[in-house]
Amino acid sequence: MYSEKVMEHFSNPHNAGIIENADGIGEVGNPVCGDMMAFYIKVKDDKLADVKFKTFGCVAAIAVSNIVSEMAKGKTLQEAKSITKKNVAKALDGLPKEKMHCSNLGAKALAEAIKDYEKKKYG
Amino acid sequence: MYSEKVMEHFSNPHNAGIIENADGIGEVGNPVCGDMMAFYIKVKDDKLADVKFKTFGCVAAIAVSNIVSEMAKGKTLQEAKSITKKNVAKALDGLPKEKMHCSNLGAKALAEAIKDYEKKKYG
Amino acid sequence: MKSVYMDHASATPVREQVIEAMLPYFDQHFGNPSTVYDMGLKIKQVIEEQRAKVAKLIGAKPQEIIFTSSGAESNNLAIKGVALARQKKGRHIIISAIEHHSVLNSARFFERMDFEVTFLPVDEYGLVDPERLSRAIRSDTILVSIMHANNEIGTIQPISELSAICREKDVLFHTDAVASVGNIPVDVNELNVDLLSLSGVSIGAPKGIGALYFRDNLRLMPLIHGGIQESGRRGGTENVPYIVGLGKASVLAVEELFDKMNHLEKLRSLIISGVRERIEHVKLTGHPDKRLPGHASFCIEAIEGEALIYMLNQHGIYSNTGSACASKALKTSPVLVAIGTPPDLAQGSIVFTMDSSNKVEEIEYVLVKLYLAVEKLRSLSPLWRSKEGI
Amino acid sequence: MKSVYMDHASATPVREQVIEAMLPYFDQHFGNPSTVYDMGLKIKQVIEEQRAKVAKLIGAKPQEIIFTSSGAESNNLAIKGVALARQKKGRHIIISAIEHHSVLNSARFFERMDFEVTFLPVDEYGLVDPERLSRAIRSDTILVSIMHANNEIGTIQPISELSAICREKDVLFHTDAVASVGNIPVDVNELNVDLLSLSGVSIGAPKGIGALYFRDNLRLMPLIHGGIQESGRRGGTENVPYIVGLGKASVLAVEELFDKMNHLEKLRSLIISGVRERIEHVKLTGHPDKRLPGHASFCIEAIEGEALIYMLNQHGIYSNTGSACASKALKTSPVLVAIGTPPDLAQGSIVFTMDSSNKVEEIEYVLVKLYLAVEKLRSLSPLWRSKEGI
Ligand SMILES: Cc1ncc(COP(=O)(O)O)c(C=O)c1O
Ligand SMILES: Cc1ncc(COP(=O)(O)O)c(C=O)c1O
Repeated sequence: MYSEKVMEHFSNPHNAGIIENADGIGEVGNPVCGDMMAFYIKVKDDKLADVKFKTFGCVAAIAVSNIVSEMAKGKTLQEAKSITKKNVAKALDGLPKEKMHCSNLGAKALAEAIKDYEKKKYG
Repeated sequence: MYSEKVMEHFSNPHNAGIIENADGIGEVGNPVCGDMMAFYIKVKDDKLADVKFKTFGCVAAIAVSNIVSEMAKGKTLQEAKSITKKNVAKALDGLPKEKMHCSNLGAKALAEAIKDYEKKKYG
Repeated sequence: MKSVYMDHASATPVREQVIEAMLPYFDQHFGNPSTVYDMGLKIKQVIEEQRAKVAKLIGAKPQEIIFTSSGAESNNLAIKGVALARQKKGRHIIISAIEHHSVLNSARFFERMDFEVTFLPVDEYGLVDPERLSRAIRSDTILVSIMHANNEIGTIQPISELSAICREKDVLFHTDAVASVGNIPVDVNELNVDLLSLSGVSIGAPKGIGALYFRDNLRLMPLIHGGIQESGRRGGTENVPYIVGLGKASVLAVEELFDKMNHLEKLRSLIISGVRERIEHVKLTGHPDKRLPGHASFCIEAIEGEALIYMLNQHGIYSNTGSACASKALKTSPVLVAIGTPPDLAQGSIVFTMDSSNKVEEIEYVLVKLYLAVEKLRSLSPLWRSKEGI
Repeated sequence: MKSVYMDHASATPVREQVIEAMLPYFDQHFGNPSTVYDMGLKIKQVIEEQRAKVAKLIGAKPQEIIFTSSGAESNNLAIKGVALARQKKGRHIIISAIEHHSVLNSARFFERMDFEVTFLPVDEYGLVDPERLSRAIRSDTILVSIMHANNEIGTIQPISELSAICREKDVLFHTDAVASVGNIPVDVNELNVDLLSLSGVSIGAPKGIGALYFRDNLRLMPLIHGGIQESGRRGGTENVPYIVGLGKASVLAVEELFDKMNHLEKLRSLIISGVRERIEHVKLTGHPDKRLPGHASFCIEAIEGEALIYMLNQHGIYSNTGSACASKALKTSPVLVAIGTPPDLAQGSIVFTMDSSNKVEEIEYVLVKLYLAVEKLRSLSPLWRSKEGI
């Protein structure tokens, strides 16, 4: 069902964790719906210096969280905003149809964290 | 399905044949119904000196014909008349339920032949 | 004792390569294909591979194949699944008079559910007349089911001609191809059918596995409701070993078809000409040319089929009959009735069905034993006496 | 890598003795049991012997057993066969809220055919309340179907108590015993049921064979119409090898039942107490005592079941889950919903089902790996963070 890439990210989600005093936090989903993701970002020079996450969910949700954090790290905020459901799934060598919403969730959680950061900064 | 006894009588129906100038002939069944038997008898001193048959029909019909002829041979006419569907089936170590009508047919053909003889004799 | 099996329409031995293919799925790769862990996923994958193989056998797409537990189930699913899904459109079904029990009794079932069923007569060879089919179709006709080849008389119907009529009138067409698949070319697009049944029984896979082809996206009410197996179209844990067996048998059937046909046509003509030469008062049942390559069926006058079968069986020969006496209900085969066989002649029915494993020498053996058996039974028969004019 | 299979409710490996028993029926005794020659008759005889073995497994008479292609087919035949045969008497059916899909969706099918279906709720342990059943029965109720043991939570229903209520009110009672047969004593007379489904899947016979018990002479509309097979109650050439397999597995199940139960109860208590001791915030699902001997099911807080299964699978452990994420439709198991499990807790569902082949050492291994997997997933979980009060 899952690609090797998915299994790799699921088995070693090295960006999992939280960032104390994060510059932005984005939380999406809720446990009642089955998946929940929280993204934490550290911003430096308009770039994502660090990205971490906590995820409650299936294999896909965890793999998506990790690859989104990888894809985002080092990118400018603007660049990071262009991470979409589609390129997340592609980076994982595909996801089962019924799991596509997970990749959406990951992109959304990151976007929320950026939004949180921007809101704090620009009010 | 069939007992060994049935198969024996089917494989070696030694009384099959016709009796030229038979004293009585009984024919029952018809090919449209699936079975047809003709019994020929020779009577001597009120006893069945010889019994032969021709049968168009299944394994059971042929085996029944042969055993009926065996059972009848040497018997008095009166004794022969008491040959029934049940004791024919019993003599064959049983018959499948749906084949019981065959044993009836055998007893009936014999009875018809005796009747034919008696009619000729007593008018 | 020599053993010559000539009843392949009733059952075929499972082929060695098929058994070998199935074995690992009993106790090694035994998982449930609906599970999400490695073993389940691998087995799910295996099932999809088999689906592609069965699809290829009949020129279909993999997603157009449902695995079932038998040809009978495929036929039931086709008739009932379509009738229930389309009952709002109409409640009229047409089948031929010589369909397999599983089609016939499925149709009868709907008669009791306020459907109307037309039973199309056939000619003396067992052929359905396209003209007649055309006239039988009404505005409320939803389904026509006519078998590809008949297992009792071997006749092959002009399916593409019949299905074209239905296609034009927007009526679905199902064909029971259990007897034809593996014996002649069967291609759902050439036949132009919407549904097609096949079974493992006739292609060296086990009894207890079948498949239904249904044209992409056709709506079908499940016969066996359950979970998500077979895309929700058939419940029950998948019979993985037999699915693998059917897949393997399908591949072999494709590879071997033309050699097999050549071989069987030779055997068939040997047996038909042999019987004609050696035995008088015999009728070939079914069509002389439009018939299955390995199928030779006769009615032999003045004798009865069950007795004949037993006598041949004593010489190791396995054959079949449509005689009334050989059926539990003591009824003549409806197929023989439908082609107009008189009841006394129908009693003398005998059917030989062959496959690749049968040999020329076997046919000679069968002809000799058949001749002797017929002679013996005729010597017992009061009907033969009259034929001979004694 | 070590492999510990703990998902026997999904599939069991076919037992060696069962495979051996089946093998000769693929290519040696391969005939069609409906044929009248020696081979066919012998095979017919073999089928009847197996029928007696399966009957004995559940205390029935041989003529009360129909062979089917699966537990799902047995369930469909029971529900549809009775509903169609009795529809003149009434059009109301009662089933529990935790039935297998094959029962549930058969009942739903009749809802669309103008039947009414009552779905009986269950308590937090999954038990049906006899009082409630009694109140649900109406004058037009024709059938009640309540499963013997549930495959997802292991709960065993008080069937004889429930069936007594139905008997009194002249309503037929069916039980799906697929999960219980071979794991606990199952006797149709003690259970006092009219129909009972079982499957090869759960007793070391292959997937693709099942049986339905129906009380002597009960009227039943066939699900698969066909010829005279199974006394006219199920068409299709008999799956002889699997019937032989089911017969063999039945004999073994009878012989081994009490040893198996003892062994499984030990394993079950090891796993349940082990999980309770080592993992906090865990709920046992199903009944604490009235449960299948080899069945241990839990909901683990703050993690998701599919992820857990994959993580265990990486250590060779096979288990199941009712989590929404593990289902194609992304729906939480209806059983977990019916026993009132909150959706977030239901996500953490994990099910271990064992059989005789499982060993004490395996349980220890599973407990260690489970602990580590839960720890890891919780370390990733934003919900656990809050539980820990960080
Ligand atoms: C309780 C229950 N009923 C019915 C079935 C269906 O049995 P089968 O898979 O043989 O169709 C299962 C399957 O595992 C089951 O657990
Ligand atoms: C023409 C035809 N249709 C259907 C079937 C039923 O197939 P199965 O025995 O697999 O149910 C048969 C069986 O031999 C058949 O000959």
